[in-house]
Amino acid sequence: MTLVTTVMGLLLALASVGAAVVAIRVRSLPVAILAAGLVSLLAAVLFVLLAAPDVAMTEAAIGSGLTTFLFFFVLGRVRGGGDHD
Amino acid sequence: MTLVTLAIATGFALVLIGLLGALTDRNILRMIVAFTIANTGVNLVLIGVGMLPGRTAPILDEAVSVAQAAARIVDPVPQALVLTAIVIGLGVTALMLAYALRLHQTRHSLDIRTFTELKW
Amino acid sequence: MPFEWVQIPYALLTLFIVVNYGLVLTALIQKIGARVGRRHGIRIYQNYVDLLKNYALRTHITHGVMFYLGPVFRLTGGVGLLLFVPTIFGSEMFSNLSFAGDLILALYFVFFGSLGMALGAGESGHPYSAIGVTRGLSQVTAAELPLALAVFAVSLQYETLSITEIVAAQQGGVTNWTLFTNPLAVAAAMLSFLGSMMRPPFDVVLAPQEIPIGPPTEYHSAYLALMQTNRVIFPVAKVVIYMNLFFGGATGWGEFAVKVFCIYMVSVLVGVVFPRFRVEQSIRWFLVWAVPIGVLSIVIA
Amino acid sequence: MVSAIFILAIGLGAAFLLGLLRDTWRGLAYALTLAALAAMSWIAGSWLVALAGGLGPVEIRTAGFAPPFAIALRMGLPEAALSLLISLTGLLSAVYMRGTLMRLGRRAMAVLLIAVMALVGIVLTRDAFNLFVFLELTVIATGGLVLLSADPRALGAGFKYLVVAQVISILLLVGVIFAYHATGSLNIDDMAAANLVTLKGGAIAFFLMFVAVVAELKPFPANGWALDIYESAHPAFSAILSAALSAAALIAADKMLSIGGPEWLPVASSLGLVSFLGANILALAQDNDRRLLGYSSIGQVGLVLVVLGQRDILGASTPFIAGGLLLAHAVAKAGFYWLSGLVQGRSLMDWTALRGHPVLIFAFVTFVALLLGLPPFPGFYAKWGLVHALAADGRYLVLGLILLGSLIESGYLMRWFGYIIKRPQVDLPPLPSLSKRAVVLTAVAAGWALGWIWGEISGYPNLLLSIPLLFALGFLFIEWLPAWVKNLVAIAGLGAWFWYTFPGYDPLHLIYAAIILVGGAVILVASFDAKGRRVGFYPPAMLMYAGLSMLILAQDSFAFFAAWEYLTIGSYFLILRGKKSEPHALSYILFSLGGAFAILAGLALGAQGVLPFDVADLAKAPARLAPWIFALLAIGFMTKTAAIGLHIWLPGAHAEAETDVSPMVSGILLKAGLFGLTLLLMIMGKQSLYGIELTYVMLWIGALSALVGNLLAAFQEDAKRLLAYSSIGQMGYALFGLAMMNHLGWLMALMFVINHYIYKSMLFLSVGGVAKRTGTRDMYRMGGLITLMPLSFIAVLIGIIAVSGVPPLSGFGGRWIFYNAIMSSEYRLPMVLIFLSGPIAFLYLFRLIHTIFLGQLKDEHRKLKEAPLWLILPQMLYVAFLLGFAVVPGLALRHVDAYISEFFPAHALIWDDITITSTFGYWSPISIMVVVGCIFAVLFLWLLVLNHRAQKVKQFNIVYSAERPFRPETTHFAWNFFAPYRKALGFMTLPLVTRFWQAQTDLLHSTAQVSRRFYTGNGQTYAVHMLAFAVAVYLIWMGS
Amino acid sequence: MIRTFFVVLLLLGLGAVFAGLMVGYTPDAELNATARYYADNTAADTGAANIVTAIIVTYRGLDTLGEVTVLFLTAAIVALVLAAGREKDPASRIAPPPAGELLTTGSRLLAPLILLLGVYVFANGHLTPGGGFQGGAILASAVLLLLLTDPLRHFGHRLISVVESLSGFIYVLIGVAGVVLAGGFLDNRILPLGDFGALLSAGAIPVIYTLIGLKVGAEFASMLVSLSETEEPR
Repeated sequence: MTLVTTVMGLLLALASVGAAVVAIRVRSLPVAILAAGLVSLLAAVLFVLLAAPDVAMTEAAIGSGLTTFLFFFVLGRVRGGGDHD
Repeated sequence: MTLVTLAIATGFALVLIGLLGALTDRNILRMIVAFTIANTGVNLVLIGVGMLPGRTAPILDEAVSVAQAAARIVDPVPQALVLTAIVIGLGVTALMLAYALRLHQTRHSLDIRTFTELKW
Repeated sequence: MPFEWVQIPYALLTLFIVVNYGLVLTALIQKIGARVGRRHGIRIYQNYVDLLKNYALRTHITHGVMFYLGPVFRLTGGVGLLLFVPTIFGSEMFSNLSFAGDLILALYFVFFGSLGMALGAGESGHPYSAIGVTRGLSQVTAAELPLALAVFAVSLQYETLSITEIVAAQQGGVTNWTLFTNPLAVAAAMLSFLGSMMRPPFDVVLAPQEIPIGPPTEYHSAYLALMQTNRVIFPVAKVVIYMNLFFGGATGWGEFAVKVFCIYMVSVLVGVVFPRFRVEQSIRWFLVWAVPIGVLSIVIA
Repeated sequence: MVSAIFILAIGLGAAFLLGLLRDTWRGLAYALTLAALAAMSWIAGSWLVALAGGLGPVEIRTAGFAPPFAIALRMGLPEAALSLLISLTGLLSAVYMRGTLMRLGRRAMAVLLIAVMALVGIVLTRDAFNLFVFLELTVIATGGLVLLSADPRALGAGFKYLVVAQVISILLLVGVIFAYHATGSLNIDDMAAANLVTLKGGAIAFFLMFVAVVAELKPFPANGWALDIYESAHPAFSAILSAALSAAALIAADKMLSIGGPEWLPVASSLGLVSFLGANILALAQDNDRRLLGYSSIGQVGLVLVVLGQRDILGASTPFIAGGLLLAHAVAKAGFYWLSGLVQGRSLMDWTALRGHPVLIFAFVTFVALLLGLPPFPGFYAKWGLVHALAADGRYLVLGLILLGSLIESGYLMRWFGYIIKRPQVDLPPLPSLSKRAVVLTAVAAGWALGWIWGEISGYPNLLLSIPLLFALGFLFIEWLPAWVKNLVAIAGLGAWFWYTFPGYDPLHLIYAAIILVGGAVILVASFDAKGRRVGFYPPAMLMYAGLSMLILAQDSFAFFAAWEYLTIGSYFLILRGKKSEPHALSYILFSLGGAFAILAGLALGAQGVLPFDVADLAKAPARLAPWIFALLAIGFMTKTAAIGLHIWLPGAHAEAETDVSPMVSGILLKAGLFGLTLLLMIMGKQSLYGIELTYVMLWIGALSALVGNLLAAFQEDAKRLLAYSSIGQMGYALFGLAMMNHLGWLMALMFVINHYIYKSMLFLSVGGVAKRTGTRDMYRMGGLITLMPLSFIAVLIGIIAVSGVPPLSGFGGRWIFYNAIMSSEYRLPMVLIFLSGPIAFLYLFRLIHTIFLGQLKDEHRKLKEAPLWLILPQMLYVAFLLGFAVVPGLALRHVDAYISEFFPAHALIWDDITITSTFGYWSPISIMVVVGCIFAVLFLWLLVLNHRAQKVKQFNIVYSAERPFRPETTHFAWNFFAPYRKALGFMTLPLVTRFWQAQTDLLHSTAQVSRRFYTGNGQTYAVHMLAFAVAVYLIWMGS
Repeated sequence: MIRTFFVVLLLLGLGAVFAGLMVGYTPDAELNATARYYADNTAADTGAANIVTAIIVTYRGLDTLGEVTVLFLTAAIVALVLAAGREKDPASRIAPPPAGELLTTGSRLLAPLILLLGVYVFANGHLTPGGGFQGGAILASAVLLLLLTDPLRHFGHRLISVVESLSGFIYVLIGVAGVVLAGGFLDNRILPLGDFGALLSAGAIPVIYTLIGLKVGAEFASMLVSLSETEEPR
């Protein structure tokens, strides 16, 4: 375990937690969705660091990719009732 | 702090943040978003638990021969589990989204408080 | 105590004596009551006259089967009660038909006549009959309680339910009477006695203003005669029970006459002194005064 | 045998195959679905048969590797049973949902198939993560199947469920991975073998897994989402949810518990108990049928969880008990939900639609009985075993709470049944669908089959195979016959059974047997009066008689208690038949079941786990427990005799019952309680608790019952209520006699048994006949009926003379023995009450005869006829018998007297030819009769001579000149007949006891009303509940 | 806000639980028995180089079958949910403005490439990172692309559903074949294990992963299509 990976991990962790906080705090729903996708993406990178390439691929493809698309699909169809009041 | 504990701690933090969002935000879509964050956190925890510091991915190739495998690779089982969990998480998310869509179609609202006609 | 045929004429003899005694006694008591009230009162033979007159009267009226049978029940109750209790202690002749049952029989048979009468009166359709019956029954339930307790106490005391044996246990001097050996029981019983004699202050049951113009006015002629007969037998029969249980019984007709008269007079004297109670008042009175004494008597016994 | 993996493979394969079909080929798709479900059921069934035949559990490896390296499944007996349950429920629901499935097409069918497959997977798997996968599949499938509902609200419910499921799955996954980390295996058996909870970090990991799986059981109070689904989903899906999903979740919980070890068993028990009680209390407040059933489901599942948590003491019998409860619940609840699909309205009242459909009513009754664990259904065996185990191990709190919960459960179910039978019928007939009805009937058949199976494996004689019960059930099949034919069969049956069992009775039992069987037959004579088919009368009536006749034959406690339950249920249905009897029948059944539970607990305490347990062995109960056993049993029996404090059910129940039912439940049924008390006292004798002699307490209770019963009787305006209260008093006397614990007291009690049967049956029949003719039971609306109904009058006259104890009739004998008994008794004070109550009996008796038959005839009654012949006939039999018994009481009593001498040698009576002599007094019934008769005859003849030409005159040809009071009723002489008495003693008749019980039920109901507010309907809130539940369990667990 | 406060409190509780887990957690120095078995025997048992894949497809094949079923289920339910809310008459829908020519052409060119990539990913799942799920997701993204450019294009519902069902059904059949021909349900040794590291090796794993990939792709696609076909809000 090199220092680099640890520092990278730390940064990634902080970033993902930050993104998560943004996702649940931000007023705009699209931004929230994107932030959640970002959390997923950062997690995928972490997975690589954690020696789990399979998982990383899946998380990237499914967690941050498809899921985000799904959200936007739905978001597009619920415009109006979607956001915070 | 090692990478492992870091991963687990981050995972737990994401779970808690996700749950906080899911349990306090009234907007259905945002609840779902929050749940995906929590799910990601869980996945992170799982992988973190399966991680053995300083080891490599559980793939046998030139770098890792069968004979060395036991000493070189991380625990593959959590990874397999997480793969499954991710897909299942997507399934549930998709389902919830479909529900959200339909709920919105019926009431033109995404406020969870709208859907309390069944109670008591 | 096996049955012999000769007991039937003996019993009839008792009956005859008691009827005559009762006729005189009731007249005498009415007379005393009148005198106390500074009235002249009836003649001492008046009851004989009334009775005979009523037996002689003829009627064609009945209000129905129970109406017809009511007086029969009533008198059966009186006669039966008298005959189920030995009148004179130590006399085979006047132990009557007491072989049929003991004290309990007598106590329960008291109700037989009342029941029949109430039924008869009820069938007359007279609204006041119901009033009288309800009052009477209500009061008697409370009045009976101290008596029952006293009787229980006495039976416990003598460990028998046989009247003859109870009397036997009281022989050999006045101090052996239950009156002295178990004064509480006697006190309770005597309080109860006041209530069951339908005399003031417990005579609202027969409230003169209402009841006499009610059912008894429907009963006339022979019906009334039967009831009058009962009215002289029944109180005496009851007093006989008291006498046997509490006052040493009677060994001869003389003692019998005196004791019955004295006991009867108790209720008369009390009635002269006290104002009349309403029914619920008398019920409470019995419960508050008589019952505790009775309870005490059995607890002590 | 086909590998069990094929259950899963077929389900999945068929689901995938459905996708290949064109969307328009729906019939084919449906056929494929059914075929797949049938095949799955068949495989599960064949395994069940094989395993039941002695085959050991089989491990099924996937991928060809041993666990923990590959996922392993296991097929054992419980797994096979539950797999069969699940796939059959799925199959039947598929049949049931034909219309919906055909409308929605192959996708819906695929979802259904996968749901069933996943549930079976949960049952079979031995792998923790695999369990998670199947659970998630179930969640998602549930999310889909909820949508089969036509109810738009289902959408919201489904979403709430998904939200909660997310929380659950997070907890489960975290738990699984840490458990894996601690043990190095995902295999449940490995985790158990490694003692997960003792490993570092293992305990919390286990906690998370456990709480997640328990959450799938929808534990109270973290279950709001589940109820919304139950309420809004398609009923056939709710059936799956309630039956199959609950079963699967329970077995998952069981697997978890096998990991958790003994430390977690109390946690499971507590959670189960909270669920069981909480859900049942909340169910009380429900008006929506499906929601109520949902609560009931949760309660039942909680109960099974309790059983699983008690496995440390249940040991090898755990599957039998848990399985009995679970299967009974599953079949019943599925049946209920299927049935609810036939009912068009959603309010409980809308179920009145079932009225007029005897088959559906029968189905409902079957399901209720299954749920409540009434014999002969599996729940009965299960509760029996459970209670015994708990009692033997001293877990009284658990025992008490379980019984309390069961009682509450029976409260709302029985109330519901009452609504169905009695409330105004709604105009929404049940759906005519034949296939749906067939599905419901399949559930009914399954319920009875389960009863039979549990009977076979219980180790007891199969309850379902006893002749009296079969005889009673046989009436279900001849319901189409006219009533008189059935009546003949019934009478013949009672007679035949008496003849058949006659040689086996000792004198004491013979008295009861004669009253029950011969007496029952006599009362049935009055039933010839009924016209038409009288559907629904004979099965319960004969069930009651079956119970009664089995009760007196019972040797071991099991048979005794089963018989007790039979007679309780039978009589409940009988009572419910009365016109306005609904609330009274309900309070009857609640008190009766409460009493029955007390009896059950008492027997269980006595048995101390040794089964079968001969009732007579109660005598050997350990001294420490004996008084408690005694008290419990006594309370149970006194509930039946309506001793004061436990009496409030009686007046209504007896008064509102049908004319010929009142004598049955009064004259005969009450004797069951006395029989129990007789046995109890005979076996256990005197017991002291904290220095207080319990028989002494009973003495007071008996005396108070006699007093208050009589007093209340005096104040009734309703003739049948009057008689009913009188019964309370009479039973008080009998109780008093028994509690005196001496020879004569017992003799008196038995004399009361006989007398009360005769005169109360007779009076109820007379009064019933009068009420039938006049159309009212209010005495102030009657009067002067003597001329119109002379025979009824005679019966009542003889009856009241007998009741009051006035010589010469048989009632006096009772009083005489009573006096002699108290002379030899050690206690005096309670006698005071008895003395007071004696004369009060006169009050009500006189009122009865006076206000009905004497006094003024009402205008509207001028043309009444005598009561129907069939009602009069038994009355005349009773008159004859009463007179006979008055003259020769020795015929019955001598033998009993001799028999009692075995137990109480002192103070036996001496039976000379005509005189009966006791230590204290004597009594000659024949002499009394002759003397009184002679005097009466002489006087009567004399009066006849004097007054032989008397003519009947018009009633109002009287001296009294005022107008007779006619209206309003309150001026009628019979209104408030004993007004002064009420003024004096009315304080004693304040309905304190009623108020007490009312306060209890109010408390329960308001608790329910308040706590249901907890379920706000907000899915998010439910998720918070879920989380709070988990945290609470954690904190409690940490604390302990 | 009381509710938020309460939730935070609860989450603190849950956090305590998690903290307890972390306190009790020490990373293993050695693989545990299960993992060790996989490390030592995967190659011999299954012939797969990617141990995760071996576990997913063979050792824990039942999980994966379930997982695939989850997607199948989700797709079916999404279709069901959304079908219920759909207008009966498709003609009444308002046609959205057409996408730009460039985008349309570009996506039509790109789609086959993406599909190819997807196939590569799942066909090599037993050798390299990646597999059926990732590949399936990539396949679905091709569909997504097409949807983006031409939302109302009549998608091959039938094709998607046939692919979805057929692959699933064959998957189950292979599983059953494992019972019949080899050691148990989903045993990959129904086919020869082949040369370690070759594309066509590891028994049935590539076949299964391919099926999974097709199925997952079809299911994602089906979900996306279902979602895209719902109505725009008025």
